[in-house]
Amino acid sequence: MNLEAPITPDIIRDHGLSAEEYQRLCESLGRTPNIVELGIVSVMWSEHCSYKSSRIHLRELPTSGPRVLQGPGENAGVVDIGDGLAVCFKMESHNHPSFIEPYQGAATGVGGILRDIFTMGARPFACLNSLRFGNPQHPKTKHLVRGVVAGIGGYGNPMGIPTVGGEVAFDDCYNGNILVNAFTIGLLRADRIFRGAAAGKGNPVIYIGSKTGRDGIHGATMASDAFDATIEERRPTVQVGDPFTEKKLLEACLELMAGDCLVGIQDMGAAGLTCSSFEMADRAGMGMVLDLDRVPRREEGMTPYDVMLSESQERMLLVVQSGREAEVRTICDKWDIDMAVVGYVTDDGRVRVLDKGETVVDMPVAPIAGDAPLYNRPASPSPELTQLHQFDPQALPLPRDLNDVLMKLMSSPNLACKSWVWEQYDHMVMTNTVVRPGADAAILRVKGTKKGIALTSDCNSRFCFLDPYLGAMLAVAEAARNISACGGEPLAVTDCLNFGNPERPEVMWQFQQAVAGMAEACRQFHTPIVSGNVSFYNETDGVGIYPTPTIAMVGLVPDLDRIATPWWKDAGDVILLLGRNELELGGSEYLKQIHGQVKGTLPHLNMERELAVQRACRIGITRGVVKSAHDCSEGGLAVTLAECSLMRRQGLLGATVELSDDLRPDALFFGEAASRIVLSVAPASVDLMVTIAKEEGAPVAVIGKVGGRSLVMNNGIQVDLADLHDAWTTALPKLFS
Amino acid sequence: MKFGIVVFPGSNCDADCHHVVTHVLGCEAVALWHKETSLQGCDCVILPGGYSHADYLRCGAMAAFSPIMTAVKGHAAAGGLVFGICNGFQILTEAGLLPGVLMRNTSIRHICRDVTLRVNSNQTRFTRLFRAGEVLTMPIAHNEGNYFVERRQLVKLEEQGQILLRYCAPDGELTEDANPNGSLVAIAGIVNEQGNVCGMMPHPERCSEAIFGNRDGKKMFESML
Amino acid sequence: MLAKIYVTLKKGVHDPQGEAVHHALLSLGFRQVSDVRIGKYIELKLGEMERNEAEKKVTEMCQKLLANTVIEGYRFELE
Amino acid sequence: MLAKIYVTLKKGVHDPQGEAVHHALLSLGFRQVSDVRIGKYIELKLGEMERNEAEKKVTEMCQKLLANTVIEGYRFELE
Ligand SMILES: Nc1ncnc2c1ncn2[C@@H]1O[C@H](COP(=O)(O)OP(=O)(O)O)[C@@H](O)[C@H]1O
Ligand SMILES: [Mg+2]
Repeated sequence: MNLEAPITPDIIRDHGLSAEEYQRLCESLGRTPNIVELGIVSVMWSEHCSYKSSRIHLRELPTSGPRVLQGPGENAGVVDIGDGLAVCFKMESHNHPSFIEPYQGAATGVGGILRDIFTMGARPFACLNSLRFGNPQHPKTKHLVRGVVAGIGGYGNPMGIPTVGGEVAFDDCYNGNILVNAFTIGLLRADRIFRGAAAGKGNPVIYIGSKTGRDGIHGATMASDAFDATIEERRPTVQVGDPFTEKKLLEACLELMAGDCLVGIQDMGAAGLTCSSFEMADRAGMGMVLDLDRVPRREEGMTPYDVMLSESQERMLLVVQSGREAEVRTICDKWDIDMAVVGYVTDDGRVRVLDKGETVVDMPVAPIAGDAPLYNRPASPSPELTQLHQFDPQALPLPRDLNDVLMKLMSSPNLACKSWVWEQYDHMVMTNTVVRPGADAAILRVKGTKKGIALTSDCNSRFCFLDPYLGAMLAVAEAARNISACGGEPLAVTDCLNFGNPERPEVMWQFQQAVAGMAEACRQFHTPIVSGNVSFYNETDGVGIYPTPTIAMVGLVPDLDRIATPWWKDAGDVILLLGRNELELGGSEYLKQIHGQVKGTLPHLNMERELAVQRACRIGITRGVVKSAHDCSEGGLAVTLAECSLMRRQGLLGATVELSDDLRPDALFFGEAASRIVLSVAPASVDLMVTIAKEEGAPVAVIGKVGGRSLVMNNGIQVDLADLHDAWTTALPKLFS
Repeated sequence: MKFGIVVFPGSNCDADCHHVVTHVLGCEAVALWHKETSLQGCDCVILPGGYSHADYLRCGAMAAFSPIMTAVKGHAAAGGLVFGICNGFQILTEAGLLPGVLMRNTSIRHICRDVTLRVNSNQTRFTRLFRAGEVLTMPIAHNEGNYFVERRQLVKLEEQGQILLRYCAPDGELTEDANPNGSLVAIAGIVNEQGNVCGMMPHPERCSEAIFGNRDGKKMFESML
Repeated sequence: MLAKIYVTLKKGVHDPQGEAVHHALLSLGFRQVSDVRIGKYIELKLGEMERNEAEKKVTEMCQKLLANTVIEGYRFELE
Repeated sequence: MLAKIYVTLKKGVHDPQGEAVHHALLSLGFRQVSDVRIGKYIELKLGEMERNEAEKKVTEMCQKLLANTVIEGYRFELE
């Protein structure tokens, strides 16, 4: 590796740095960088690590609250759940790698988010995954769907952490850019949070986990090859996940954390050793010396550039109290994982890296890690939007056969039953899964308490395309409604903001609007955003995805004896609707699937009503009145009622519903007005439920009765449940098996 | 009764079994690390589910050589109880304590869901609290649960009542649709000739508590007490 | 020395993975395929040793760990 | 016609499975083993056809389905 070689403009460009950024780097170094240093900065200042286009906007997010023990800034957020316990969670994207190699991309995405959680000292206890694929008919989709789903299971299952929920949706806009967002939540003692600070001058820096190979070194590596002709030809290799090592790493870390020798810990995720060393030093305001000769390696002939930038998985960087290295060694030996003391903490605020005795990196920490470039990129809406909002629902032709419409919707890939996906995930291991995938939110018990944790992830990206501000608000509202519908109290949020190219003003505008909408909604629900992730550049050939700000919400169930599930319980029960049916067809699944249009304005969101509906539902559940509750969203009321009839494990049970609203039947059945929850209660409890709703200020109506083997709605719909069930459950297997 | 739960690297249902044995059955349980050689005086050894050694090469192949397995074999030979669940079943076949092998599911996908099972034989230490022919519900979660054994062996298993559980439809019928993974004659669990070593793919520890609305698994554990 | 080991399912043992791949090939339009069997191909690097010695060692490894001789057969080449 | 296909991980691609098997062989006492890589060995039976034609078809099958060409390479023999 030739460190003397001059850094040409081509090399700078290949490392993704602008001329100004390079200038800035030279100034903070007081000289020109060598190639290793340039490589380091190229990842530290990448969009992915530095959040340079998003940071300004993310500052608007509400991130604190009485229960927040750790907000954004660490590997994951931590929220107090009482009883001396806390939950730690985050969501992260692995979109681009999953498109290149779906199995390994998705698998390593899960591996990465798991490490973020156990780095904090938490034992992961559940995962969610939010997936977006292109049109099922697109030639690549089948391969991608199969690979991603198998990869998520292929990592989470061996880890023994249940994958209990998530989303899968399909749209042409994802043909060239799929989304794979993985969420993990862990449980820890509220007074035992570990953080990623390299504190204490002289403390040893220890590397544990897998050996380092040339995995995932970013494309810029190619450029550096020119400097050393002796190195065999390299290709940017795909990262391969190893859940076996990760499982051992998890157990070893938690065992280590049970003791008191650990000062700081961080996983080596994106940009591996580089990111972890700089960030850990930065958090403590310290420096670090690393000796690369000590780094366990899988391959021969690796340069310092390779070692610093490798994204080999299943590795951790620790700082422990001086003199206690042996404790770490004992535990790593027990679990058969590599361990090496690779450096020590300094107080000079610099990261210095040695290779074969030679200093190959000598850089100040703060300017590289903390004060990365920050951009306030131009933002303006696409002019096309105004046109898209021009939409007159009354001009829409009314389909002749609404049964047919319901069948079509129920078997459409976005609304079809997703069991084909979640059956590939072990969703029961750890024996906490009280409500399994398929319901509005999954519920996990917290052993040793009466409490449960409710989890959901939501985002309607078509909505966000038509109106990113309101779309993001509706995503938060839906997530909260899902939590409330199962009896949980919305607690806190993590997000994954998937957008196109931020250098396009219309994308930046979408981003800014979505963040603002999300912030506003989270303030209203008192659900602080404690962690999250931004994924930009989801664009191919100039075509970006719909803005997709995925919201994952965590709820607290105070008493597991008081929860609700979506399916009907007994024939003869009475069906109620909390909320109000309205003429809302803009952006709906019905409009897209049946009329082939993506148009209109979004369902309006009356926050006061939304909050009242959710409160009423929760109270109904905690008082033991509600026998089933189901949020009404994509596909509207008809789809919601159909799901209540079909999800029941003990066999199908139908419903007869009579609605008196003065609306076009398609809007009544399939419109997606917000703030609605369908309940069923025993006949004797109807009055009590109505009273609760009125007290809370939630609109309520008795709309029907549970029973029979078909779903009947007014004079418009009458379908046999067996047919409906068949259409709903076989749709995905038909497409992807 | 004292249970020993073996922990291989990659085991992941060890804590679940521990929870059921201690909190649900109220029995004593110790964890047995795979590198150890003593069973610490336990009466029943559980080989829990999971992915010992990540199921690399073949499920259970590497675990079968763990030091603790020598002790487990000795325990089995002396008539002690050995109970392998899911990966534990796979390990028992690899270790030669049970006949046959568990191959990839015919769908080539991981399957996690409830299945219904028919109690084929209730004349064993593991099923004595059930009625013969009783239909149970239990979750499965595996990639490789497709039981295969040579013809000769199968006849023996059948004749000697070693087949404990078979996948069936909710009404107890043995239909092709009810077989989730392609197992030979829908075998979900077997015992050895002596009747003290049991392996099964479904997870009784996941259906042993009221909160899951199903306690069929608990009865299985209680049979052993 | 390099050992190239082939582990294959014995005749008569049914091969779910092979069947699934066969099915997939047919549906991709490869009608000519009449059977698919999937096995393992393992490469071992061994230190310097006598050929005889290597043969003995590799046989032992296959018997003990690399193949499940109830259902699998194996063969190998040394280079 | 019989096609024997060898699918192996490309050089430099991490092979956790090989590593784990290596570790297991070492702990079984096979100290001579210095590296293990694990791939697939696939046998395809093809109907009667020209060698040329078969080569083309098998290449296509490998590219499309049998190998994951992002991380795996393949070679085959026809018999
Ligand atoms: N959209 C967001 N909302 C809230 N916090 C965010 C968001 N994006 C990133 N963050 C926070 O910024 C920090 C850096 O995130 P990230 O770079 O994804 O972590 P990692 O280094 O583990 O990849 C984290 O604390 C994360 O929680
Ligand atoms: Mg992190």
